Amino acid sequence: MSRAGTKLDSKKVFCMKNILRYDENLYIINSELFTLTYGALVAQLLKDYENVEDVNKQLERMGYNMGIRLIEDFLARTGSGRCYDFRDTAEKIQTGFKIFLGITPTITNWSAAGDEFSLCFEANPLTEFVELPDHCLNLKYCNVLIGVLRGACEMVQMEIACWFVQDQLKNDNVTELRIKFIKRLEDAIPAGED
Amino acid sequence: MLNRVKLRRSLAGPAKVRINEINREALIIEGTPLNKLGITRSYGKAFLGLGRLYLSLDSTLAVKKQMAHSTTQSPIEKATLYVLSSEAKLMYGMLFSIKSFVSKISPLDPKEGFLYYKTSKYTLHYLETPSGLKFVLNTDNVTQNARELLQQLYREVYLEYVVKNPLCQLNEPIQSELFKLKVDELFKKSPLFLSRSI
Amino acid sequence: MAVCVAVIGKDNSPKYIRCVDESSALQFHCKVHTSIDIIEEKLNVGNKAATDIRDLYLNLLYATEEYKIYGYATNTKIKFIIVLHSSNVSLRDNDVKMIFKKLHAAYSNAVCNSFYIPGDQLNSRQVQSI
Amino acid sequence: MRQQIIDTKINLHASGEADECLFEYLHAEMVNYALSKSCKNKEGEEELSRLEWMGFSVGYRIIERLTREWNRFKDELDMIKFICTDFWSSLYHKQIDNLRTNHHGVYVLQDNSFRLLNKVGTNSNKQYLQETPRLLSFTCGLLRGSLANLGIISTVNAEISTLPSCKFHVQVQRI
Repeated sequence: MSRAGTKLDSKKVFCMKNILRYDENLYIINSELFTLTYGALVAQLLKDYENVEDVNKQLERMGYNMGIRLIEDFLARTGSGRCYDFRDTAEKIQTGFKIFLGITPTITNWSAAGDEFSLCFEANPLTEFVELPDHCLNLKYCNVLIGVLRGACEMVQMEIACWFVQDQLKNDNVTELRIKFIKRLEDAIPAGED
Repeated sequence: MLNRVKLRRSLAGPAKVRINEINREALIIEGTPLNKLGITRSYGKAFLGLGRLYLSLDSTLAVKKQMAHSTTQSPIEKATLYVLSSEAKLMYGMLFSIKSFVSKISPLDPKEGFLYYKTSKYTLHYLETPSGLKFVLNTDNVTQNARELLQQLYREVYLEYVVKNPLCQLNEPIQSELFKLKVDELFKKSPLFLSRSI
Repeated sequence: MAVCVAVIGKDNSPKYIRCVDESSALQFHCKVHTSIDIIEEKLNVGNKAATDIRDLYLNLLYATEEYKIYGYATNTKIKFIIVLHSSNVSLRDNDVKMIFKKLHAAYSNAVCNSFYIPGDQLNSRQVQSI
Repeated sequence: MRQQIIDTKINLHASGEADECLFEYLHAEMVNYALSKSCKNKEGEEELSRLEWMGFSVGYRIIERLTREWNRFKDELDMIKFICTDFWSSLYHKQIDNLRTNHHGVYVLQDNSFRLLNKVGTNSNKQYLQETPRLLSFTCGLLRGSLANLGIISTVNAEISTLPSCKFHVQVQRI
């Protein structure tokens, strides 16, 4: 094969405009792009950090950063106002999952004080193809979700804590995410206001 | 809360709003004129301070989470965003005070907070998202219902070109040129602007 | 039902072979290896002459008295091979094709597991479920 | 066995579909991460290899799925065309606007409004031009990975002259 000219023909090979073909798979594939990208990220983190705990922490941190942007997206799309109470918050979080991940987790196991509840996932696009290898049993694959929730709630002046109770990747029946209300954050006082 | 706003130095510029003017016709909070709410004179006074304070700022401000557009004279030419730290702080203080004032005099938890106030010279429209972003738009008194426009600004411009721009940090002043451009576009195609320029 | 299923990688090394009857596994390994050559041949012909086999399904590769062997190759040069009993007449061509499609789907799901490094042996539960 | 085919399909829908914006946010975070890991290194070059590698890994896997219902490709050009049309529109909602080649293994794919760039800037200003390579590195890897799985070993570079358009130079390595 001759490699005569690396100079390009100026002539266009194709005009792409008229071959457009959208199919119904498009959005599913888009979702796969996200799923796979997340998978690649987790794999990269496992390579970069020796300690699985550090990977979990890093995922949470990245989730937090995504959360503070996602909340704006959520508010702009839904036009929703402030939450009346924590139950309202729970429903809004549920809506958020519906919008962004296309899943509707069930809200269960309210604590008596009404400051703690669980979200149960039957399925989760994040883990769609994932099978955890044996050496990563401490890995919290979906830890990014925890970060997202923490970041998003913090932006609407709410401090929460959340953690995984059950995880399908570890052969539990459902994935259960526990969310606890910690406190209301006060409106920030103007910077430099003395 | 009101004493949070301090005039640290006298600002140059006209202070044309008088206390009786405010009491008579200005300051509408959530559609209710102040005097109907039984607001006392002292509150009015406080607002005079605020009004004057704000009137002297004829430019647009953006600090931290704040954006303001001055459309008092020629709507778009002035819609530039920049940081003026001392003025911005004062502005923030004023909005903060009005907000807490409104929530205090409201019998129920106000859903939307304060929407706009009006003086004899200009109207200030205000939109605050639950995440604490504040959008401020100054218009003349003819313009009504700028709220939808502010929401559009949030939804179609801020979200798209700031939140979704990975190079924009949310806790820094917005520097994106594209954002500026889109703000400009949005306002130019807005019916509020078109109806004024005909 | 199929008596043997094999997944062959890009470099023609077997990635996964499973036989119904483990005792005769060696025999099937041989058959699978022979069929790789046939697949290669088919693919090459497709490249040179314009008589292209555009379909991923390669049909019956060859038949012996005892077995029928079917092949399938993906765009990414992964080959799937299925061995059937000759006596098995209940599975028609279309059925075999369906099995391949399903195998392909399972394979691509396995590849999408971010913990799977392409080229390694397959040991995904999903593939094994077939 | 047939039963199972149906099963996987149902599963696919039940497991939900991530909204497209998630990818953008995630991508932004990955860029940040890649940059944070490389600050020890002053060179602006090594720093993006992580991103490129993640892209490669995604491309390698996703092409397996995207070509599943696709007939066998005739030749290299056929594959590149596939990348420009179906592949690109699946991932980035639009096709490549312009493809040029010298017919000797160099392909230039031009996207006039690349999804990861069109929120960043316009051609009227040069702002952020410096920072953009980091936003393209992932996609370079994605292209390289996809082509690699199709059997084309290549190097991919990105070039930006005016936002939000960009060009990907694919240089095929002949053995």
